[in-house]
Amino acid sequence: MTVGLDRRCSMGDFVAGIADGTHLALAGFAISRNAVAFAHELVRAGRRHLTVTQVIGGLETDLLAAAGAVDTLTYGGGSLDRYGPLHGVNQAALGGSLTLVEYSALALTLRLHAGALGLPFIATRSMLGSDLASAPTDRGEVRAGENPFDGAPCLIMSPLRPDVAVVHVDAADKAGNAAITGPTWSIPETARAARSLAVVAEEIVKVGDIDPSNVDIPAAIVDAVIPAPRGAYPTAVYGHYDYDGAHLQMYVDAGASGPAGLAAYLERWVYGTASFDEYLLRAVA
Amino acid sequence: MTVGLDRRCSMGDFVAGIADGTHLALAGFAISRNAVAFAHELVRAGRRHLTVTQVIGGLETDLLAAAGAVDTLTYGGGSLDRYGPLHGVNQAALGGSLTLVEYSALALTLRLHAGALGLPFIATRSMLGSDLASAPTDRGEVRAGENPFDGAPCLIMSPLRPDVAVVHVDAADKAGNAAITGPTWSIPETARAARSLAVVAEEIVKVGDIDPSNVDIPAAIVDAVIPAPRGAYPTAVYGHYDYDGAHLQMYVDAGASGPAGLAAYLERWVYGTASFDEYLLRAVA
Amino acid sequence: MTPGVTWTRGEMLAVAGSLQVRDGDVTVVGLGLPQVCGFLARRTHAPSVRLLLEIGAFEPDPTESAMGIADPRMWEGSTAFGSLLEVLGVMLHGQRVSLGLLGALEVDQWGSLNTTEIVAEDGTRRRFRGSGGGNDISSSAERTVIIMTHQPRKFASTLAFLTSPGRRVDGRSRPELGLTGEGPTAIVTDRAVIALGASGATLESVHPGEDPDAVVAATPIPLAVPAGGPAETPSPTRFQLDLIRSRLDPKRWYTG
Amino acid sequence: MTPGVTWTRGEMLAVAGSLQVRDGDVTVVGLGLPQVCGFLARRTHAPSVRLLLEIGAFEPDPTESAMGIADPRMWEGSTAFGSLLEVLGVMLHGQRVSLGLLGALEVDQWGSLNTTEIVAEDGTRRRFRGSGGGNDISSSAERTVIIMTHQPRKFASTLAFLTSPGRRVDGRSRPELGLTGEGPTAIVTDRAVIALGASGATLESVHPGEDPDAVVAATPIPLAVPAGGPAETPSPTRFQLDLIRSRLDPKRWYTG
Repeated sequence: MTVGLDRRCSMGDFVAGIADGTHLALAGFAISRNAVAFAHELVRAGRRHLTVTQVIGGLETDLLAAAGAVDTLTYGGGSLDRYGPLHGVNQAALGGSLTLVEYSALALTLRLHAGALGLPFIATRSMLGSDLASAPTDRGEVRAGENPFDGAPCLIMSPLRPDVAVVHVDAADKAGNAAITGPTWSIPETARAARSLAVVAEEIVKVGDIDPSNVDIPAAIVDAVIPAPRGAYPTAVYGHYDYDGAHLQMYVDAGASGPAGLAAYLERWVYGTASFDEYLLRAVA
Repeated sequence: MTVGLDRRCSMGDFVAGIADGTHLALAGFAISRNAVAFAHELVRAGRRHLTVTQVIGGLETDLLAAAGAVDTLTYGGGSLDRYGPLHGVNQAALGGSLTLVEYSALALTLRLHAGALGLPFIATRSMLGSDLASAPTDRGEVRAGENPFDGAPCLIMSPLRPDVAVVHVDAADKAGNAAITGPTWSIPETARAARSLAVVAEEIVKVGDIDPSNVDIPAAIVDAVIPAPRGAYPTAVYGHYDYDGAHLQMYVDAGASGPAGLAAYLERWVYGTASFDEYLLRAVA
Repeated sequence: MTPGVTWTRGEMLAVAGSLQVRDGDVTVVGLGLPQVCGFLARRTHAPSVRLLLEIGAFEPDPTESAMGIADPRMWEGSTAFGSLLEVLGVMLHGQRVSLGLLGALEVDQWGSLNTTEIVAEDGTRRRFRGSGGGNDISSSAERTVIIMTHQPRKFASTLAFLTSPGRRVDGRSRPELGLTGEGPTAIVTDRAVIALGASGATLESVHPGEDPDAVVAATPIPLAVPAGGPAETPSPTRFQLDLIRSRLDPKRWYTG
Repeated sequence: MTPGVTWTRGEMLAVAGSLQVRDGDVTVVGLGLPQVCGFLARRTHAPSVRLLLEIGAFEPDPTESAMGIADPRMWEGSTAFGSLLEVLGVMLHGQRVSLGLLGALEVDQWGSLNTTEIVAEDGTRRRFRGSGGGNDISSSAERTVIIMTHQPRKFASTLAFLTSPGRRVDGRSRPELGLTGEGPTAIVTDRAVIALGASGATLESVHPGEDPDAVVAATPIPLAVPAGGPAETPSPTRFQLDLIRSRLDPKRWYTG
């Protein structure tokens, strides 16, 4: 057994290393596995001008958008499921402070996959004929093309390699080998596409405790291992804890009342707490 | 729990459904996880004119080539590791009865991956500048291209969708949900690329016995579940049994003496046995 | 109608939608009514349908109402977990999905869908969840069925945003656009079943108690009516209603 | 040379090859001597090197001699198992591999390799294992090092088959070919270390006891010799030799 490098890092130290303007990739999905502890810390640190890429947006992205930290969001859609829409994202987009670049979920996942695999580009039939193809084409990320083997139309997309990805895992060892149970949606591709990867772990386990056949993210691509028990709260982590529906509803209700409502939420629950642990104590109590 | 369809099938019935000329995808790797029971049954059934695609060739492919069953082999290389080369493949290729189309291991895996994902085509930098690019280019499977986003040269490859893939798994339920432990090399892409997939399983388990997070091949892509304990013998199945080095060496030595040596091996161990069980009894005794 | 059996509009929609599912279909379902339709079909006439969720859950069989496809309740009973690339890539883009069941904010006469944003008459834009896997399903499933409540504002000749392509877009057919599959074959609402074909939309059946002329008036897209008038959609059975009420939508979020 | 310490040519090759590995390298290793070089480096001067096997094993630490990378003995101690697409795709083609350690049948002066087939003078062809991941490693690793025994027939100005591209092919540079990385930086044999650079091959060092002129005569490719003559490769230490003998190649298959 090779022990490997120790990549452990506190959330505070990790966020201190993220500059304004960073291109972040996030991997929560609506009300599950959002990197909420990370989003809180970024907001408290006052990061601005972020570019965020996320296949399906959720609470983490909405918090960042509500705080005015995001200049550009590339996503395949998003919501807080039946609790409501991403008011922070939608208000920033409609207000013009956030540029929203929409894809289909598969098309964006394929761009990340191409980035992960170092492919020069990747082709798809998704988005053909739809209005979704327009903005990415205008931005030069997507081009109309054709299959050289049969002449059929397709879209040719550039690979996407965000600067930093942050994904929430069940368990990780100090070297970074990490495991996820349940559906993994776009987590594997998001983690592998980024130039730098942080895994936020419910639990840090000893090297060797994760069966190598169950490792979903190998240490070789991990740059930071951040312990954060309950770090996805109030979203759910399969096998660990459920979402907190009352808290999510309070957040959506705040957003429904407009930017002032979200600002009040952030003041109380993010800026008004010194740490995520304090937030947890207040929110769960 | 949805019980799903029952896809169980005997090896004999499965092979009876494979016609001469079928494009088979195999997923063994040198001396590990070869579908040897399947190869024996195909040879005994006298199948001819097969096209075989395999990322790294091993015993299963060599048996088929030695029996004269393969017209075209597309592979990324192969051997029986230190036991020796694929004499059956090499002799048939040098003798002109088998067309060998060589790729790099990654390039061929990417073609299978493109087939699995329904991509119109896939691009790579592998094989650029090498002699490997020539044969696939002549065959129209690969084209010189360039990245439309930066003008860099690349190769554009067509997706590969073999007719039938046969892969050896640790365990499967009757619906086809299957698990593999250890390295998985090109098994995931090979299984998903084929239009029809058979999993050959060391063990058939009850639906629900495989943790859904550990399912490597979901039932939704499986057409046949073939029980075959020790069906990869004399190659190894990680966690189940080791390769039989003496038997492999005997096979390689037979091949080293030329086509007659391989014919004698097949006569004794394949044509001369009524079933794989009989072979196992004789070989392991 | 069976004497003494009554149902809600949502129940009628769920039952009519479920009848679009064929036994053996490999189906990606969206959240809400599409999911209820899929589960109902599996427990009635289509026991071997495969239901997949884009999040990476194969053949779930939930016992509780879920708040969305990201709610772990929704994944209960799954036989395999995988990734979005596995479901929308290998299964769907790889041409292994025969049916997509989709909801919509707006639909046009060719079954193209808007799930992205609505523009009010005063120009105010209201944003919704976007595509998710919806565009992918519309682009690559062998056929799709649209499940929605019947409100005139949801039928539009020009969508505010075309999220997911139907049978034709701007006069171009799916093969011309590069899309595979037949595209949408039906819009099932809580009032009627509208068949979509190569020549457009036809009022195939109206639900029991609905007046065909009223349905046509409430459907502001070009809509053919068969010479003899539309058929009547089969009524829900007690068995279907019991399933919906006791098992598939016990909190009545979708069918109440 | 430490008095009383002796070693085989294979051991010298393993030690000289290991010295090409830098601490922190992310390395894909081929079977045999390349693997011994990688493991030796990790246990000596490069403790944080990451070793990867194309079959899908991350950081193995085997305790028994393995018959190949498909031998489960070779995967022992791995911290993660994955797929070929993960190692050759995400890690290598994704530009995360800094070093490839490769063997060869034939090499040219630019470090291009043949692992596919040899053609004898009478035209007889003899086939070998082909590329496997070798071409991929040569195409995408930041740098590669070639590990081979020193026989004149293995050095060729024109390869019988160019399996894996080196620093130039047919006069074209790697960027012109579309390849990333520097390409091969050294050929390490059991007699010498040959540096490969932008202008070709240079005899960097000969192993203790070797005559530089004899090495040059046994190396039929254009080979520069530094003005002051080549250096002498550092001798193996007792620690290195003990590791090889007791742990890394106990059956002496590669270094015996």
